[in-house]
Amino acid sequence: MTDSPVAPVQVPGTVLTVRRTGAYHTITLVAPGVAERFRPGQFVALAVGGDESSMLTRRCFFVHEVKPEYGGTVEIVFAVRGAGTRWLAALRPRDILDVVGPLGRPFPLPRHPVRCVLVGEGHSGAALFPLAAVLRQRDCALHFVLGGTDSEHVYGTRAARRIADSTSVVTEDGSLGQRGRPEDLVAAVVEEVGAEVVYACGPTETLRAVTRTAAQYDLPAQVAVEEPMSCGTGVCMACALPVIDDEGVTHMARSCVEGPVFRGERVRWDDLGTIPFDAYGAPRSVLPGSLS
Amino acid sequence: MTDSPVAPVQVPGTVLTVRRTGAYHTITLVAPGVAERFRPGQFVALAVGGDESSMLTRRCFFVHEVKPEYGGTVEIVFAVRGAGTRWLAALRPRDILDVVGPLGRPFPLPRHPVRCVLVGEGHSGAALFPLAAVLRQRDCALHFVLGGTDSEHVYGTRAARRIADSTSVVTEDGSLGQRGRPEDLVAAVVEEVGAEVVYACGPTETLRAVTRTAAQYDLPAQVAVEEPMSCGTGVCMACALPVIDDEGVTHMARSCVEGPVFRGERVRWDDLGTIPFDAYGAPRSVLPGSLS
Amino acid sequence: MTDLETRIGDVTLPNPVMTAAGCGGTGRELGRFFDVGKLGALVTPSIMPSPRAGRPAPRLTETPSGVLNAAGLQGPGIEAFLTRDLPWLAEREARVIVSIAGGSVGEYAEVARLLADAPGVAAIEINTSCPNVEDRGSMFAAHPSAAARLVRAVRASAPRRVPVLAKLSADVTDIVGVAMACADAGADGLSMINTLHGMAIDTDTLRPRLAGITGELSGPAIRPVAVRCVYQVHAALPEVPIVGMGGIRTGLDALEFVLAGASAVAVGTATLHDPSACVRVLRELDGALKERGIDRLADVVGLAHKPAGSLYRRIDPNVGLAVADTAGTGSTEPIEQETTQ
Amino acid sequence: MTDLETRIGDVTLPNPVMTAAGCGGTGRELGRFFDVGKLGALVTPSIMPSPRAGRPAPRLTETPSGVLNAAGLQGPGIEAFLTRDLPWLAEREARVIVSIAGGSVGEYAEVARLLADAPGVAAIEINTSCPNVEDRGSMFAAHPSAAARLVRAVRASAPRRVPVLAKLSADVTDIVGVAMACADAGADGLSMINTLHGMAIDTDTLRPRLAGITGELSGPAIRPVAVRCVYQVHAALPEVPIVGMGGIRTGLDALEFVLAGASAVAVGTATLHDPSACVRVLRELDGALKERGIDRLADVVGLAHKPAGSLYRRIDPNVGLAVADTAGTGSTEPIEQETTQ
Ligand SMILES: Cc1cc2nc3c(=O)[nH]c(=O)nc-3n(C[C@H](O)[C@H](O)[C@H](O)COP(=O)(O)OP(=O)(O)OC[C@H]3O[C@@H](n4cnc5c(N)ncnc54)[C@H](O)[C@@H]3O)c2cc1C
Ligand SMILES: Cc1cc2nc3c(=O)[nH]c(=O)nc-3n(C[C@H](O)[C@H](O)[C@H](O)COP(=O)(O)OP(=O)(O)OC[C@H]3O[C@@H](n4cnc5c(N)ncnc54)[C@H](O)[C@@H]3O)c2cc1C
Ligand SMILES: Cc1cc2nc3c(=O)[nH]c(=O)nc-3n(C[C@H](O)[C@H](O)[C@H](O)COP(=O)(O)O)c2cc1C
Ligand SMILES: Cc1cc2nc3c(=O)[nH]c(=O)nc-3n(C[C@H](O)[C@H](O)[C@H](O)COP(=O)(O)O)c2cc1C
Ligand code: FES
Ligand code: FES
Repeated sequence: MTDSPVAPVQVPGTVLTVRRTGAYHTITLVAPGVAERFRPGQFVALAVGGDESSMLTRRCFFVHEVKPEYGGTVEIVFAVRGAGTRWLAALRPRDILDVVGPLGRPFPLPRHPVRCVLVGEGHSGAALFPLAAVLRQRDCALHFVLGGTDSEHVYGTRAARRIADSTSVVTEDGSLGQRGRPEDLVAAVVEEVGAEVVYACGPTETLRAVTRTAAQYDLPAQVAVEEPMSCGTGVCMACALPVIDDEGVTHMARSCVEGPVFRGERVRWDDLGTIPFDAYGAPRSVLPGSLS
Repeated sequence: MTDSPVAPVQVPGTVLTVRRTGAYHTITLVAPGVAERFRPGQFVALAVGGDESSMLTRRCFFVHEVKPEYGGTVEIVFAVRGAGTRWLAALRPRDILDVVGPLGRPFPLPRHPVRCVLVGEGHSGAALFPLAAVLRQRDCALHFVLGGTDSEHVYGTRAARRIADSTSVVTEDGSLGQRGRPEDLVAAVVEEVGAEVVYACGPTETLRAVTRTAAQYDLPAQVAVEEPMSCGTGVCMACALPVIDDEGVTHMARSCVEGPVFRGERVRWDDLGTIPFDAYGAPRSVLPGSLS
Repeated sequence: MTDLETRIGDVTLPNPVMTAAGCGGTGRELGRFFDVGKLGALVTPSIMPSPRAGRPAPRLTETPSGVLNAAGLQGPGIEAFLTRDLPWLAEREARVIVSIAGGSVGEYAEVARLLADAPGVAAIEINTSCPNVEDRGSMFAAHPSAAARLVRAVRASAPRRVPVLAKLSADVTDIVGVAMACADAGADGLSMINTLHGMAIDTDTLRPRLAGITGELSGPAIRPVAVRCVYQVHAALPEVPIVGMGGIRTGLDALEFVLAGASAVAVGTATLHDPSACVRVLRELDGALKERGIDRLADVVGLAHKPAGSLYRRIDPNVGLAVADTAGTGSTEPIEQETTQ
Repeated sequence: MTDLETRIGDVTLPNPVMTAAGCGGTGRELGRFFDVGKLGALVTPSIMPSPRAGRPAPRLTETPSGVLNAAGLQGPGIEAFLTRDLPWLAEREARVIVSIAGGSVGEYAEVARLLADAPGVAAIEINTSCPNVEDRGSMFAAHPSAAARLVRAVRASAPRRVPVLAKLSADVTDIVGVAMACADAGADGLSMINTLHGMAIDTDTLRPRLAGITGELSGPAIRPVAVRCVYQVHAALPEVPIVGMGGIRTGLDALEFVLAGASAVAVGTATLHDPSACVRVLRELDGALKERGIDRLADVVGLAHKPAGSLYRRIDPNVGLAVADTAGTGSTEPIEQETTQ
C-alpha cells in the first residue's frame, strides 16, 4: 500500500460546532489523534446514522482544517447529497460519531519553493486550504482557481484571497467571478504566473481537464479524486480505478489507500467505469482477435 | 374489531419536553388530534430511529396525560429497555417522530359512582392516571395500589396521593412503602374499602394475580396488558393471546385492537405462549387420543 | 396526469399499489387510516379452508431493517371470510385479490372453488410457500413440478375471468425455473417475493426468539433479493405480469421494482411500520414518475433491462466487457448478458 | 478467564473470531487498527490462479442494513499472494485461512496444491459460489454433486494436516443437502453463509446500480437467513464444525451464531463499517459469555438446539404443539421438530 505515512486512528468524535457556509455545512469535531497525524489531501471516514443505523458504509470527507485544541479538532465542509449527509447536517453540538482518519495518500509537497496553482470546485475547494497552509510555510507562491455552479457553490473565496497571491473565481452561471468552469481558467493562470505545479480537487471531469491542461504545459498535476467509497480503509475494493504504475502497467488502484491523491497523468480518465483490456489481471478476452 | 370507538390519527409528533422521573423518562409530544380522541387505557404507537432506522416495528406506550394545548399534547412515561426506548430517551425538544394513536380498547367506565381499586406496577402505573381523572369526574372512590421493584421503579405515588382516597405503596425490596408485590396488597385494600371494581395495568404476572384476587371477591377486573406488539394497528397478528369470548369460545385475540384492556377473567393466563387445544382454529391434534 | 393504470391478466387496476398478503389485515384496520378503495387492490391474508389459530407467541421479532414472523396464518377460514370480510370490502368498492393457502392441492382448489361466485374478487393469488402435507411438508414453491401442479389445479377451479397469480418464494436455487413452470401451468401473473426463511436467537434466554423456532423474513432487508428475482424472471418471461414486493417502503422503492419488470407492487412490512404506507407509496410513486417526465407507468415496466443509450454505452472494447467477464467471475454469479435480452 | 479456544478439524484456534473472506483485505489494512495476530484467524480474499482486475465501477452500493457488491474478486493471484501477502501475515504470527476460488475444479485444485508447502496456512476455505465455466456458469454451490466434486478435488490436493472448509451459499432450495454432500466429500468444516444474490436499481439513472448488474448482498440484513442455515445444518450434522457468518456486527450477534451451532464466526461487512469490528466483536463476545456465567465457548456451541428446560417446557399438551402444528402450517416452512434433534 502506497499509503498514508502514519497509521490512522479510530476515535469517537464529539461535535463541537455545526454551521452553514453558503450551500455547505461545516462541522468541527473533537477527534483526538487525527490532527497530529493529518497531512493535506487526506480525508476522514465517518459512520453515519447512529447505533441502529441501516447505513453501513462510511461517508468520506476531505479535512478542511485541523487544530490542536481539545486534544485535536477536525473540520469538514460538505454538501447534503443523500441520507448520510442529511443526517450529518442535523447533528448538534455534543453529538458523538465514530471517526476514522486521517486516511489516504496526501498531496506530495515540493522540496523547494515553487509557484503553485490550486484548483478547487464546489465543496472540494475546502481540501485545498490545509495544503495551501503548508505550501505557504515552504514559501511557495499560491494561485487559487475556485469554481462552482453558482455563487453559493464556490467554497473559500474569502479565505483564499487572504492566503494566496492571486485568486480567480469562476461560476457556471456567472453569479460570482467569471462565467465558466474552473478548468477554463487554469491555462491562463498557469501562463500568467509561470506555474510549476498544479494541485486540484473536485469532480472527475474537472480533474481530467486540469490534468490535460497541466500536461500541455508539461507540469505535474496532483489531483485528489472523490470516487465513491464504502470503507475508506482499503478492504472493500469499491473505489478502484485504473491507474498506470511506474512500470507503465495499469492497475485497478484503490483510491482510498493508493489515493485519493494521484498524479493526474497516471489516471486513465477515459477508462473510468471500465476495466481497461490491458489492465493487470483484466479478463482474458473472448474475442482475442479484436481486442488484443 | 371490538376496537377503539373513534378512529386513530397518524400525525408527526413534535417533542415538547423530555424529563427524567425516577427510573423513567417522560416525553410530552405535540400530536394534534390524539388528545381529543383519547380514552383512558389507550396507547400510542411510535416510530423510532428516524428516517433511516433499521427498526421497523412500532413502540407502544400507554398515554399518561393528554392536554388541549398546542392542538393537543400527549405524555408518555417509559423505561429504557432496548434500542428503541434508548433512542426515545435521547430525543430533544423540537425533534419530530411519527405518532399513531390513540389505539386499542379503552377501560370500560362505570355508569354510577363505584368504589375502584387501581393497581399499577412500575411504569404501567402511569396509565392509571387518565383513568383516575375520569373516574373522579364520575364521583367514584379511588384507591391506588402502586408497586415496583424499588423506590425508583414506582410511578406516580405523589400524584396518586393527590387524587385518590387512599394510596398503598409496595416495593420488592421494601425501599418504599411495604415490602412485597402489588397483588399482595390488593385483597386487603379490596376488603378494607369495599371495592366494587378493580383496574390494573402491569406485567402479566401481576395482572394474573390481581385477576385471581378480584375473582375471589367476585369483582370484575379490567386489566390492560402489555404483550409485545409490532404494529399496534391490528395488521400483523403478533400480539395475539388466548381470550374467551361471550360464547365461551377461546379466540386468539389481538391485544392491540381487541385489547389492551380485557376483562381479567377472560384471559387464559395459564395458556399464554400457547395455542390452547380448544381454541377456535387450533391445529387438529396429531395424537387425538391423548390431546382431546 | 400520470397514467398509473396497470393490467394483470384480464383485470385492469387504476393504479399499481397493493397491500401484500397478510400485511393489510381485513381492510378494516387500514380503513381507519385511508380509503381502501383507493388502492390498486387489497390483497387479503392467505385464506384457508378452515379457521386457524396460528402459532403461539412470540410470533414476531425485529431484525435489522426487517421483521421475522411466525404468525402461522391465523385466520377465519374461507366461510367467515366470505360472509364477514369480503362484503365489507365490496361495500367500499375495493378491488380484492384473495390470497389462498392450504396443506394440499385439494385444499387450495377447494378455496378457489368457493371464491368462484363471490362478488368483488379481482384475482386469486396462490401462496405457494405452504408445506405440502402430501409431500412430507415440502414447500410447493420449492419444486417447479409441485408449483405447477398447484397452479393447474387452482386455475381449473377458478372462473376463467378471474386471473390467478402464483406467488413465489426466493428460497430456491432457480426461481426462473419455478416461474416458468407456473406460467406454463396457466398462471396469469406472478407475485414475488414471499418472505425468506430465517431465524433469530435470543442471547438472553439462549433460545430461539420465535415460538415457531424458524420464521419468515421480510422488509427492506430483503429488497435487493426481491429486485433481483423480479429482474431475472422478467428477463425470462417478459410477457408475464409481475406483482413485485419485498421491502418496499417508499415510492422510489416501488419504482425500482417497476424498472426491474413489475407491473404492480405490494407493500407489506412497511405497513406494520406506517399504516398509511400504501397510499404514501402511491403518492410518492406518482410524484417520482412526474419528476422524471414519465407519463405512463406501463412505459417504464422493465426499463432497467433495455435503455438503448446505456446498452450501447456498455459495449466498449476497453471494458473487458460483461460478456468477457462472465467466464472468470468470482463469488458473484454470472452476470446477466444484457445484449441477449 | 473464559476459554475461547475452538477447533476446526485438526487445528485449534485461540478464539473463534475471524475476518470474512474479502472483507479483511490482505491483513495490512486492518493491521493499522489492531494486531491481526490477535484474531482467531485471518481469512484471505478468495485467491485465484491468476491475477484479476475485478469488475468495473460502480462495484458496491448500500442497501438497508446491507451492502451489495460486485467487485469481482479483484486480487493478485496465488503467486503474488505467496510471495507478498502470506509472508507479511506469517511474520505477525497470524493464523491464516486461505480462501480459494477458480473457474473450474482444476483451478481450485491448482491453488490448493500451490498452498501445500506454504508456511502459516492454518486452513483452506473453498469459495463454492463461483460459476463453473465447465458447467455453463452454474455456481458450484448450487448442486450437491458439483460442490462435492469440488471439495473432493481440493481435499486431495491439500496436505492432510490442513483442514479444508467448504463455504456454502444460501441461495439454494436445500442447504442441508449441499452441506451433507460436502461433508461426505471430505470437508473438515463448513463456512456459511456467503452473500445472497441481489440487485439494486438507481431510480435516477433508471439503470442497475452496479456495473455487474446483479451483485452480492451481505450485512446485518441477511443475518436471520444465515442463522437459520447454521441452525439447520448443525441439526443435521452436529459433528461438523461450522464457521458462522452473515451480518455479525456485535459480540451478541456472534453469540447468536454460536448458539445456533457455529464453532467459530467471521465478521465481514461490519469491518467495512468499523475497521476494528473483529476485535470489538471478540471483546464483546468474551464479555457476553462472562456475563452469562459461561466458562467455555465450546459448551454453548449449538445450545439453542437443546436446552433441556425449555425443551420440556415446550412439550405441553395445551400448546397444540409445534409437532401438531407442522401439518397445517402456512406461509412458513415446517418448523424444526425439536424433539427429534
Ligand atoms: C476522498 C473523498 C473526499 C470527499 N470529500 C468531501 C467533502 O469534503 N465534502 C463533501 O461534501 N463531499 C465529499 N466527498 C463526497 C462524500 O463522501 C459524499 O457526498 C457522501 O458520502 C454522500 O453520502 P450520502 O449518504 O449523503 O449520499 P448517498 O448518495 O446516499 O450515499 C450512498 C453511498 O454512496 C457513497 N457515495 C456516494 N457518492 C459518493 C461520492 N461522491 N464520494 C464518495 N462516496 C460516495 C457513500 O459513501 C455511501 O456509501 C468526498 C468523497 C471522497 C471519496
Ligand atoms: C399497550 C402497551 C403499552 C405500553 N406502555 C408502556 C409504557 O407506558 N411505558 C413503558 O415503559 N413501556 C410500555 N410498554 C412496553 C414498551 O412498548 C416496550 O418497552 C418497548 O416497545 C421496548 O422497545 P425497545 O426498542 O426499547 O426494546 P426491544 O426489546 O429492543 O424491542 C424490540 C421489539 O419488541 C417489542 N417489544 C418488546 N417488549 C415489548 C413489550 N413489553 N411490550 C410491547 N412491545 C415490546 C418492541 O415493540 C419492538 O418491536 C407498553 C407496551 C404495550 C404493548
Ligand atoms: C406479518 C406478515 C404476514 C404475512 N402473511 C402472509 C400471508 O398470509 N400470505 C402470503 O402469501 N404472504 C404473507 N406475508 C408475506 C408478504 O405478503 C410479502 O410477500 C413479504 O412480506 C415481502 O414483502 P415486504 O418486505 O414488503 O413485507 C406476510 C408477511 C408478514 C410480514
Ligand atoms: C466486499 C466483499 C467482498 C467479499 N469477498 C469475498 C471473497 O473473496 N470470497 C468469499 O468467499 N466471500 C467473499 N465475501 C462474502 C463474505 O466473506 C461473507 O460470506 C458475507 O459477506 C456474509 O458476511 P457479512 O454479512 O458479515 O459480510 C465478500 C463480501 C463482501 C461484502
Ligand atoms: S473504499 Fe473500500 S477499498 Fe476503498
Ligand atoms: S401488534 Fe400487530 S396485530 Fe397487534
